[in-house]
Amino acid sequence: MSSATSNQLDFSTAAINQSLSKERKIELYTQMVRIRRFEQAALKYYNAGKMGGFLHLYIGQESVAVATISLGGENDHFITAYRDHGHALAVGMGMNECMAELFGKQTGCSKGKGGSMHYFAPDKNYWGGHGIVGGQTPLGLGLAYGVKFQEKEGCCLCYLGDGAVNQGAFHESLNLASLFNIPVIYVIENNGYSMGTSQKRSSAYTGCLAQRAEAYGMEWDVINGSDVYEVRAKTHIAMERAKKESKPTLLEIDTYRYYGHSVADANAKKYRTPEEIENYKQNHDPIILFRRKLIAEGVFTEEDADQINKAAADEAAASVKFAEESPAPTIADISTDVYWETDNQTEASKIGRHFFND
Amino acid sequence: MSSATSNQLDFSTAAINQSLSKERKIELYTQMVRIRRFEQAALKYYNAGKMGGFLHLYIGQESVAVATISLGGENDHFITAYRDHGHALAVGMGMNECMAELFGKQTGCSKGKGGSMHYFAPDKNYWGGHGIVGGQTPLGLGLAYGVKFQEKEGCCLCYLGDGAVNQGAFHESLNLASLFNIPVIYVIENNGYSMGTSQKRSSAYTGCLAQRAEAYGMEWDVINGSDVYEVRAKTHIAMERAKKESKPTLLEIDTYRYYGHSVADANAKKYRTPEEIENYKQNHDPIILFRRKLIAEGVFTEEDADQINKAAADEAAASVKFAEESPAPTIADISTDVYWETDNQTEASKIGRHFFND
Amino acid sequence: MSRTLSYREALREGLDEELARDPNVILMGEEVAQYNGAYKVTEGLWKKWGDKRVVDTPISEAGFIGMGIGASMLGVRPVMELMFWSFHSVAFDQLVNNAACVRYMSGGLCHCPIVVRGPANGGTNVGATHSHIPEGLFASFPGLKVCAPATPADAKGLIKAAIRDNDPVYFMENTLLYGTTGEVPDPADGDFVIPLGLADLKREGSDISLIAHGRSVIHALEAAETLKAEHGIDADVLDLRSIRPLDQDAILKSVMKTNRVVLIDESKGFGGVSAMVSHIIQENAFDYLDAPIKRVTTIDAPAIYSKHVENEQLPNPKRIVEKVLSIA
Amino acid sequence: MSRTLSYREALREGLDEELARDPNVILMGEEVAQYNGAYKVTEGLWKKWGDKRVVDTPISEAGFIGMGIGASMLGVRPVMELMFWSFHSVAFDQLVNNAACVRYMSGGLCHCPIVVRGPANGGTNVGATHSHIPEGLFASFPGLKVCAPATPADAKGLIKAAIRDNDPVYFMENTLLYGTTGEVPDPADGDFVIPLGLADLKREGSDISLIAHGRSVIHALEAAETLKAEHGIDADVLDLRSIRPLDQDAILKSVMKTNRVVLIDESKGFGGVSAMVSHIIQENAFDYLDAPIKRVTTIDAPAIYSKHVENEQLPNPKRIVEKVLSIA
Ligand SMILES: Cc1ncc(C[n+]2csc(CCOP(=O)(O)OP(=O)(O)O)c2C)c(N)n1
Ligand SMILES: Cc1ncc(C[n+]2csc(CCOP(=O)(O)OP(=O)(O)O)c2C)c(N)n1
Ligand SMILES: [Mg+2]
Ligand SMILES: [Mg+2]
Repeated sequence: MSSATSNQLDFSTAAINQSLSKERKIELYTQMVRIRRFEQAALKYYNAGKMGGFLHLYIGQESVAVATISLGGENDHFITAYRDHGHALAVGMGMNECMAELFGKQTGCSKGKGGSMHYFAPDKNYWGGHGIVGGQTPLGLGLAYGVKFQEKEGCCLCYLGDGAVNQGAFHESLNLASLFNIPVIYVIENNGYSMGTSQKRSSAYTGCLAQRAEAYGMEWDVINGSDVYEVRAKTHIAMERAKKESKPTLLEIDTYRYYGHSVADANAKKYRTPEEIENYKQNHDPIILFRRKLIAEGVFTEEDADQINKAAADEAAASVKFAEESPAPTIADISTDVYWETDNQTEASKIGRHFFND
Repeated sequence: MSSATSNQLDFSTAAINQSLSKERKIELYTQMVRIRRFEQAALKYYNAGKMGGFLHLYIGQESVAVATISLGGENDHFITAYRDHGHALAVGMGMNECMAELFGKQTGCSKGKGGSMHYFAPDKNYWGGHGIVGGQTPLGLGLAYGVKFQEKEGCCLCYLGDGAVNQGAFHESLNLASLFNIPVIYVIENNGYSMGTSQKRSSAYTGCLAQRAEAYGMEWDVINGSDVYEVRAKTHIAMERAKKESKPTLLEIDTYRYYGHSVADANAKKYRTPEEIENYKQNHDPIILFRRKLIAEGVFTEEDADQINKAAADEAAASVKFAEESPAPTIADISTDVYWETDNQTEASKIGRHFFND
Repeated sequence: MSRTLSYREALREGLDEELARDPNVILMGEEVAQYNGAYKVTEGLWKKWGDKRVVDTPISEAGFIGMGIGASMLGVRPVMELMFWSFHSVAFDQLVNNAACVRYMSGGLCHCPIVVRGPANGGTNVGATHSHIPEGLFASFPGLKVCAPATPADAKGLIKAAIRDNDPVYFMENTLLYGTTGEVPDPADGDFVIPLGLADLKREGSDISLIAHGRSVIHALEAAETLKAEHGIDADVLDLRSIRPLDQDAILKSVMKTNRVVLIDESKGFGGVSAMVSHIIQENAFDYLDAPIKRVTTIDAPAIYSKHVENEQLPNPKRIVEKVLSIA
Repeated sequence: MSRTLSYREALREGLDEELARDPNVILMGEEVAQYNGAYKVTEGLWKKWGDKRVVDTPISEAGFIGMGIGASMLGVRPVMELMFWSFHSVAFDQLVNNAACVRYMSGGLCHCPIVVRGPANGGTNVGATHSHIPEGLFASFPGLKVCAPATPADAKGLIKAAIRDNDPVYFMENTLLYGTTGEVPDPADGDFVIPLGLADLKREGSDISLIAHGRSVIHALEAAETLKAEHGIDADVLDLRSIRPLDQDAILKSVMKTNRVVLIDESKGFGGVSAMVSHIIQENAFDYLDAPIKRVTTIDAPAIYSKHVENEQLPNPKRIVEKVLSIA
């Protein structure tokens, strides 16, 4: 049976990282920074009352989405839970449509219908954004099933939290994935907490959460999420397994969220010590660490990095402006996007009453 | 982490079996025989059109219910799925009320309301009889939770099939059991098939199904179900763990059903070879094997055993007569046993409309 | 030309034709392939179409239904069998959130062309957990479509429409109808598809409207004959066939003609399709009603096992006749 | 004597009193203990009552709700929080089969005195999957009881009745009401319990009946004031409070007085509590109705996220007034 890959000290030497051009490396850095700046802007305007509902920030976890998604090709698909802004930007969605979605505007990626938890971009192989904990895990399986059915060499990366592993649907998905040899990779983004509950208080396990894969005869691995190179190197192995052998993998990426569960989480500093949070920010921040590495590698200078930061902040500010100026959905908009057939005014849509409004 | 107990050759020497009196041994044999005769009678009358719905026969698996339940004390509880006649008789339910239930009569253990899949006897710590695959597994957890909450030294044995292990609720239960140290013992009665699907076609696993327990840091074991002594010896270890350490266990007992999934299963001989079925009947039948052992031990003679068989057959025939002669529920009976409050005509039951009949 | 087929055969023919028409159509569920289906609806299809098109699953309804939904977003067109529709309870989240809402929450970017089918009925002595009647339940979720055919021809015509529909369609069959027979058009005479949303007036009368779906239609037809023969009451029998979309025009047309209505619904008394149809009628044909709208529903308790009374718990021709006589 | 409490505080006081009254009562759910509850309903109770009585669970709704049901059969009295009632979708089997049917299927031998509680509402910009309105859904299952209080006093009185009830009671709160305040009797004046099944006439009028439950009651009261002030229409506002058992007498009494009805219900248009109440009224007060029964429901689509229009999708005073004017 599988076990964690040996702990290589420097993952930058892995072939998949060696093959990265300077430009690609800068791009990875830029994407992480863009996610952070985007969310900092979102937080500011959330607190200013510009958007409603939940806002689950990804800040601290940026390396996971960016590094894993950087490995994706034409037939690789992505799906995650409600903490979905990072993945969205990493697959190439624009800040404008993402910010406008938070503001509940017509120009939002989901036309203001989905909100923070429900970003989608099927044209970029990004299938959401899902609010029910664990509910996306069978969907991820299905996307990978579809890739295989269509006889394409591809896979699906399906992300979930450390709390989501205790949902029944996830277990059913693991069994199906292994039994049917589905090219799905489940990525547990282990930030140590499900809301205010630590991993130890929510899960029983041997060794680590990913090791649960053994129950299904499935390969697994554990990854240090603060190292972009490590995430890429180890995820690449899983993706190759999916594509070449059509076999699933369960990955666990250790990471951390700096803010509360959502912005509404008033307890964020009660169930975690300030020292714990500070330690992560100082010593494990994926952006700081990658920046340091790229400077050491001579990929860019401090000034280049600062410039990237500034550009990202400007882009975020512009997206806020775009969102603010965009029109809100109308009452009539409430009733579209319910049925494909009625949206497309097909023959079928004209027969029988589809909507039951008083 | 735990692993299968070493394969002792003769489990009769285990202390828990050594302590069995002659009378208790004969009782165990008698109970297995009574289950078989009861079900043979039920099958006959099912085929004669005397009862409706499903009839899931336990024939071939008798040792599992009888040997495990024989270990039960005052604070030990039992709950199973729809293949529930064996457990019912083993906990001490009478053939009459069980047969009458199949016949859909008022005198049935569930007044003809539950049917074959829903036998209950809370006074004997038997909590059903449940039709939704895997649905009983959180209930079993709850019974054990209750025992612990009430600070009694006891446990719950919760039975399920090899197909049921792939239901999400079971996985959630395993995690909760281990996390909360609940004295529950899950007993997978592995008869090799879920309807027409073999274990290999329904489950991915390493080693065996019980080994999935490792995912939750839970103890597990595998048991040869055709040996009453082995079932008792190994289940006893798990029950002691539950009672003394308040720790759950996942047991897998290898067994076999001779008939189809239910009597309506027309394919029973298609997905399994006749040789496979015959081999079990000849070489693994728990009743034949135990009978042989008891004769070798000098506990009883061939004639005694035959006498037990005959008495069980007579008892079954009498239960059929009882069932046939019992009254059917009335239309008014349909509406009782819905609410405790209305059944007990409490004050609460007199306020507001409870039933919505036209 | 038409042939006499059983409801089961008609369904199977519909599935087979759709498997032939579109290589993206797949059948999936517990025991649908090698076992030929728990109720033999899919008999022979695995042999004919092979492992890729007809797929057996473990007992993991949430997992495999969700898998079908995910695959459908990529263009696969899964037709998933629930061995009993009652088992929706373990897959409910996938059925009402992922399938029903993914289009909406993505602002129309994703869609989900799946069919979930299987028997949804009481009357087979299998007790409460196996006898749920979920048509009304699922029809209450915008984003979903629901139909419930009563005859072999409707079963075939509607399953084909359901598979071609680009929205999730929950297709409710009936164990007690699988063996019933009826005329079904010959495939040689052309593709036979019945659109969703079209009710069928299965009997014409002028005195009262009996409105039903699924097996209750059969009961209503039988009751109508008794009413005619024994009481001189001539009933319209309207088969809704499809619950959502709902043929409101046909409902109102019948009621405006007869001015009296009995709704027959296997649901329990609180809610169900019939409560909704009742509300629609009184709202839209208030002045046409000469008597309160009455219903015949399942006696309001979990489904009893005993076959001695289960038929009494369910709507049946006798109860329909009595109800009609109470207002006619 | 009474004090002004928030709905949240009133609930908490009710829970606290029941924890004190009966040592078998336990609270259980995600974040209910150490975190003090996602919506702070259980704040302070873990500290006061400790690990045995107030229990945090993992995100395993099917598992822990089923666990509560099992424990209840043995005499424990679990009060389980669903962080959102919307998460019923992943525990549906436990909720509608095990809790609702175990008494029946055992011929009355088992019973299940559990309460499942949590917020069940739209209006908080959390989108389709988190905004389900399941009162009607669960009330349709015989064996279950459902209530949905609108005021702090009702919340306290009903939660205490629910906990003492020996049947499963599904208790639907409302995020948007938690912070609202109202008079609640002082515990010093005696045990304050409101029986299930009793509606409350929250405003008396003679021209039209506005019948609602949950937050819609608040909207109806506001609409009633507008109707009076601007249109001289005097409305009865009946708060159902409890959906099952249902206070049919109070409903009919109001309708027979006013002869006109608007039902307000956060459900989507197909079904819901209001479709059932509509059917009951027309069946039992047919001759008293001067106009069709109208409803104000949530616009029939999954819940939209955008706060710019979400309030328009839901029933609100403006929509109620318009509907009343259409028939008054
Ligand atoms: C079925 C379900 N139960 C509960 C919730 C409420 N909830 C949303 S996120 C969350 C915590 C999830 O934690 P984790 O899986 O670790 O992901 P993270 O938030 O850390 O990214 C909870 C309890 C939900 N959305 N769905
Ligand atoms: C949720 C659910 N899905 C499907 C079924 C139909 N069903 C009943 S028993 C069964 C097979 C179960 O096999 P297993 O767990 O091995 O138990 P066994 O019958 O062998 O005792 C199936 C598919 C059901 N009752 N519940
Ligand atoms: Mg987490
Ligand atoms: Mg089995």
